[in-house]
Amino acid sequence: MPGNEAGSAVTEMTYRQALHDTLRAEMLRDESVFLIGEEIGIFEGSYKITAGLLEEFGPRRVRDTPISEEGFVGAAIGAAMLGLRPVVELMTINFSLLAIDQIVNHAAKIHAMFGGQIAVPMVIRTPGGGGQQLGATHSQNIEVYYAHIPGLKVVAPSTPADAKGLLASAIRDSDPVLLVENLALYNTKGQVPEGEHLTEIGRAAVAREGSDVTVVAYSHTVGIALDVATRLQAEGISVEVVDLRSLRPLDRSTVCASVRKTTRAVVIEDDWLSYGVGAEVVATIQEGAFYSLDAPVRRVAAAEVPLPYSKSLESAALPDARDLVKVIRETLDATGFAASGDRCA
Amino acid sequence: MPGNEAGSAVTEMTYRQALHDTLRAEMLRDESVFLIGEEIGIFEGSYKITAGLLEEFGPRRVRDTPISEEGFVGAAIGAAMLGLRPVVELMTINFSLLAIDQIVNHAAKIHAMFGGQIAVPMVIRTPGGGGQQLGATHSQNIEVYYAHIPGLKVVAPSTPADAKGLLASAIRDSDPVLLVENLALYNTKGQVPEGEHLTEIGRAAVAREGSDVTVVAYSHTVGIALDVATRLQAEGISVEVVDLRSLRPLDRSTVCASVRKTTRAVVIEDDWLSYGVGAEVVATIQEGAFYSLDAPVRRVAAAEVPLPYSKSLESAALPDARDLVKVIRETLDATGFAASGDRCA
Amino acid sequence: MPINAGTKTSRSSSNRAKPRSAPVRPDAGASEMQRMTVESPETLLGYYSQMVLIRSFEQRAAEMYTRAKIGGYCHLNLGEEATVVGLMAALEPRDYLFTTYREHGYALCRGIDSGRVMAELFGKSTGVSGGWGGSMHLFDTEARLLGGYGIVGGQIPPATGAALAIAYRSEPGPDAEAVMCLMGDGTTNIGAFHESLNLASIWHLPIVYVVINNGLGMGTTVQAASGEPELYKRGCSYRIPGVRVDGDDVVAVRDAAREALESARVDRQPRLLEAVSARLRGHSVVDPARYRSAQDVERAQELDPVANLRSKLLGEGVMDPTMAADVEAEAEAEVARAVAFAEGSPLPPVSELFAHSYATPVPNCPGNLPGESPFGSSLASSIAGAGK
Amino acid sequence: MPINAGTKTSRSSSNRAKPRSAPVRPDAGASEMQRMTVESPETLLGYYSQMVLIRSFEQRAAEMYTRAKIGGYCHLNLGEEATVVGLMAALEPRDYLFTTYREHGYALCRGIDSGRVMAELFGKSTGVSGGWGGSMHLFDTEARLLGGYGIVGGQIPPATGAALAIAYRSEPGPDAEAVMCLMGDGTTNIGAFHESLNLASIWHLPIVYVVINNGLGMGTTVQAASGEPELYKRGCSYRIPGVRVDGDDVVAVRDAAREALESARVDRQPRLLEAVSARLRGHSVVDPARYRSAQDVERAQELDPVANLRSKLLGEGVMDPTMAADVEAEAEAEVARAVAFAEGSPLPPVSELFAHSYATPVPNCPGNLPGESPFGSSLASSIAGAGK
Ligand SMILES: Cc1ncc(C[n+]2csc(CCOP(=O)(O)OP(=O)(O)O)c2C)c(N)n1
Ligand SMILES: Cc1ncc(C[n+]2csc(CCOP(=O)(O)OP(=O)(O)O)c2C)c(N)n1
Ligand SMILES: [Mg+2]
Ligand SMILES: [Mg+2]
Repeated sequence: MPGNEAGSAVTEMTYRQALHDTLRAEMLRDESVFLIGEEIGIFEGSYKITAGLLEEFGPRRVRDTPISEEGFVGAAIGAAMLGLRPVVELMTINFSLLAIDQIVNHAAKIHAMFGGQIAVPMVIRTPGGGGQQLGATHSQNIEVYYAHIPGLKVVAPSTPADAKGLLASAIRDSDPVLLVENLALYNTKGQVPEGEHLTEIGRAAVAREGSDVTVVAYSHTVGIALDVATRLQAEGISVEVVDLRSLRPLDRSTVCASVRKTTRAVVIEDDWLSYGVGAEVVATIQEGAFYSLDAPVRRVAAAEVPLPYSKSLESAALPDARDLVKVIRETLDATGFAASGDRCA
Repeated sequence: MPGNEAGSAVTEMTYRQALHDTLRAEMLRDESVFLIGEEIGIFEGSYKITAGLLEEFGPRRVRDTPISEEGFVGAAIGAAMLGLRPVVELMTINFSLLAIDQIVNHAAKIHAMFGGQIAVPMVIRTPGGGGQQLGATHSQNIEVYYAHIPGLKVVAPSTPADAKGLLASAIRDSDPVLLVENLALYNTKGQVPEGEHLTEIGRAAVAREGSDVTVVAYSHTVGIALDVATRLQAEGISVEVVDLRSLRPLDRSTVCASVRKTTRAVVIEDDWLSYGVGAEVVATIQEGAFYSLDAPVRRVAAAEVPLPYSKSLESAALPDARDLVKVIRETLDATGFAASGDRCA
Repeated sequence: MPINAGTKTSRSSSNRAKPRSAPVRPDAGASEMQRMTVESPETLLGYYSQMVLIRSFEQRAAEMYTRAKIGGYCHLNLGEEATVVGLMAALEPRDYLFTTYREHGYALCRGIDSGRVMAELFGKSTGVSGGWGGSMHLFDTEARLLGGYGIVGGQIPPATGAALAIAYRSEPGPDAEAVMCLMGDGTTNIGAFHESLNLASIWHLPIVYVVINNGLGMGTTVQAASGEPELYKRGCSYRIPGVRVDGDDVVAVRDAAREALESARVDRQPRLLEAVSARLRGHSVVDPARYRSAQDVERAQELDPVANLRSKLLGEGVMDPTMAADVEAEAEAEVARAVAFAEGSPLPPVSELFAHSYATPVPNCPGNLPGESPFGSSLASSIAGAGK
Repeated sequence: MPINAGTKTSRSSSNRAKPRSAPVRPDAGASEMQRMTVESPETLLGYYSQMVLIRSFEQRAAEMYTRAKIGGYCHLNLGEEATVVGLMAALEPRDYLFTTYREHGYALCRGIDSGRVMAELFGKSTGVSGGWGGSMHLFDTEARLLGGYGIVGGQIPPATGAALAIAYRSEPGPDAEAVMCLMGDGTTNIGAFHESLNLASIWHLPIVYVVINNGLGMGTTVQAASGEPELYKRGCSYRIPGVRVDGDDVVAVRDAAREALESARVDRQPRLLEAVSARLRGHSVVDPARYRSAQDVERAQELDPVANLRSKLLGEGVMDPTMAADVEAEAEAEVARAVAFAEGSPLPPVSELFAHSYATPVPNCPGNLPGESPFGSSLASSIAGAGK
């Protein structure tokens, strides 16, 4: 099981609780760790990840900010340059666009651009995700923007255990790390190792073994993939699920090793299809497992529209288990090497 | 030939001149077209695209702005909502990150999010490109950020003729269009049709026909691809070059039709490899031409580092003709369907 | 521009650090009574009715949210009714309004049918934005309500650009168009505020920026968030004159807004107007607002503009108890009709998913449902290129 | 905080629209002479020597750029030497400096060897940033020069965060550390300026924001770009006190900067300091600045701080012509050595391309050269995970 070290005691808790407890533990461990963001203190966090921490650690360690994403993300960069370890909360990943110049042109560049003289040990935690009827500007999954940038590390835990392990690793890492959370995951539960638990950044996990087809997923879509795998098991279809966990660096080996075994793959993500995370995964598979592939790698992703508010349209636009099942079936049905099979008009 | 309509008179001119003349012609044609951006008036444009236009049209039509990318890009959105047709110049695409919330969360969303009640007819012109020793923050090619967003259109002309045709189409289009220019292209020359010349947004062009391998490129890398095609012709290797021209919508059919013919493909871009434009092109080809492919589709792209200033490192980091030749040869050498050929460790 | 006298070689600006305190409202007192009496009873009753309608609408919206008829976020104007009505009384039909996600009341006062507003909250196709926007994104071209916006500060640059378009196309004067751009107190701390006010200043744009100071941005007080908590002064960095008005005084708000709009129209002098009011509930329907002190909540309740105007109008004989009951009953009835309309309206059909993809259709964007290939889709192919 | 008396129900801020005019410098005159005479001759000579060194360095940099030894963009401090030296005289070694792409002079005054600065401009591995940064990105941990930055305004939030780190870790007092954050006049119009000054104000950070007002941002005048062109007043929106100083008066600049730093250190009161000077040349080496009037250029030349200080020191007998010649010769010699050092230094080897990818190595980032597969590269595999 990913993120569960053999022999260590585990506790069941929510993804939210795992994040909260890890923040607290890291703050206790290291005085240079502090939290900064909008409404994380008095309001206890928009999604209550930081509940109780202001009371315990005081305003020096838990710093509420005005609505100034560029300002406070940039301030975290400067604080990190002087050796502190800020953990920024961006209320949702949508608002990261207000701070993206600081993230991409500063946090990601400072180490290399100045010849390796200084490190920027900071973490940005932020949830993405649609399906909550928050409308077009509040439902995006734009982690691909950050995954594209050399100098950043981007992780996206799908389980409470990885939430703990990746957050702890991110805080101890000396590079800027974006930790992508997901609104739909906060209340999900899982077994979390007690005590010290670090998940290495840069390694995917085989979340479930299987032999007929590989489903590559990350964050919220891992749960969909696992559900579908269980469902299809009953029909005798064996699905292997790869949880990317880290988008940058991307663990190409684990992905390709799985596909070389299963010979077929489907990628599922919550983001739009074109130029999404899935595109890189497909490009990776086709290069790294080309000669093993028995069918084109298909992508299951959101419809390419600004996400509508109305439930009827929103549901239609977002990928779900049904879509994944359909595409897995189509992938398994794809046979032969007939050029006529090409879908291109 | 792309962008050259049969029978019409042509003139040789630079890419810069084509942009300049088109801006001028569109301003003469339509009173609602105006220019807005930093240093486009008195300074005549950082790259002199707008030279002389302030003098001719006055400050109402050629509006210099303070250094406030978010402010003036957003102002262009509002002006477009009231029916004007602003053409924004962003000095370089790097600075678009300061305005990306306005572009992605506003320009791209307003039409759909408000139920189709209003259009946002605006153009953002901006050059990308490395290789000028401008360092890590001034050398990026991040058009993939915009290509990812439903609601936007993204075009990237590689020739003076397409610079004219796509800019004119963009200005007359009622959606927000990002027109990506390139520092290295401004002085390149080509035949440009005189008079009215519109290049349809959303269509790729076969810039050169060939039969052995397809090279997919756009903007600056089209020139590299064409050079390489000429060079390899001498060795009897026939290279087809597809110029994407439009990144959103992406003309998947033209790309796949070419690859189904040649059975092999290489994608070249100036941007970083992971999660770049090339990833989507590869994903597209492997889905749309899977059964025709005789070798994995390879990508030639920039090394994944913040681009160093020093010439020695900068040159090493950026893709060039030599890299493309090498990868084309490797692609042509790839034979058989042996699983052992998979590169995955 | 005179420079303050400074030291030998330096000149200092006068803004020395001073302690920050809670927003002080301009003293109304006697003058308010005076103003009230010069207004016709019809006018006052009209304002009151609108305020009551907003109150009813918002209370019912909260209820519908709890009953899961409304999804996503839902921010109410409870406590801000006098500000809403006062501002909208000053705004002419020819003017344009850009506002925030807390905008139900504004939509109603711009004359949009309450049924269409409620239907939007319900995500129905009869909603003002066709169900695409929801509570945060009301829009109506005819009413020149150019959007509620959910990104804090995101509306300010486009609003400024709308004013630029007006200046581009028309001459200043008393009949000119103008733009009103609303924002909350917390929003004055974001970069877009700064950049936009500067542009409006140097370009002489016909726009009035209105800060609705309800004392809080979510759980953060103005004093905690803003280096200059006297927000109407924040035009200082652009030479934009600022005025603070009691946001619970509907006539004062209207007059201050009219004066500011006049300046924008006639002199192309942008203005900053701060209306001080109080939020009666949490930031959004789901926020229990536990971070607020009992005292703070009590104070907000005391300032309740609807209750206070009611007493005043009764006290002054502008309204008698029967009329008051009628106003309330009528508002209740209208909101009930709005809910019924929303309930009875259809959800947008899935076939509409790609209907608003582009205003100008182009090739190669067929649109794909999640389980479909980008190379073509059954749904998409039937509507490809349909645009709008 | 007192509120201005206003109309009946409203209160107005005092910043009415006023005409904008070119920046007026604080009147120096007699007081400057006075200050000059209380300074020791050594001090004045020291400042002058530094100014001459910057002048020589920049002129040679321009020449080297023309000879294609330097690439990319190259922005010079010509005309700003008194500001550079004055500010750096006030900044203590324990303080941190964040600045812009126009920063060669600051690096020299922070005590960084001129050879290492020139080598960086040449893109050599002996450069201050190892050749990775170039002219716009000088950095030296030891000198606490925490970067030249090329994105306009990009340095302001990190500088503010550095001040936050100081406040996080240490108590205020005369020996405390502080941050100085430099920016140009045009930069005060960007959102990051607003957000950062607000944070510094509410968090009481030890930082001095310095606006180098050279009258132009590229081709745009301060008057054209800024709603409030008296830039030192732009702290008003955050209650940050502002001061304007004659940027051509090295001692005045130093004193004003010291005073501001003192306030930041001891009172944790952030400050805004505006130094008014003039750009002698184009925006960067390649800009012929045709947009400038002859009169404007002439005025800049008249204000040339190096020439003027030279005359003054000669006139007052602080320096005689031989000494002046020595100073110039020494600067020339130093810059010649710097050029020779840069010329003689090696370019960074291609093997270094992935050396600074991450400070903490992680698996699966081998690094690929453009013609190599992401699955592994000869170069990368030899240095994978080497980190720093
Ligand atoms: C850029 C951005 N940051 C954060 C948020 C989350 N958010 C929504 S409303 C709000 C508070 C706004 O406060 P204020 O401006 O006072 O308006 P009010 O809600 O009081 O009307 C915040 C922080 C957002 N929507 N956009
Ligand atoms: C965000 C951003 N926008 C635009 C530019 C291009 N640019 C570089 S310097 C400059 C002018 C800056 O003027 P000012 O702040 O007065 O500084 P100065 O160059 O006069 O020292 C501009 C517009 C940039 N580097 N970054
Ligand atoms: Mg508020
Ligand atoms: Mg300047």
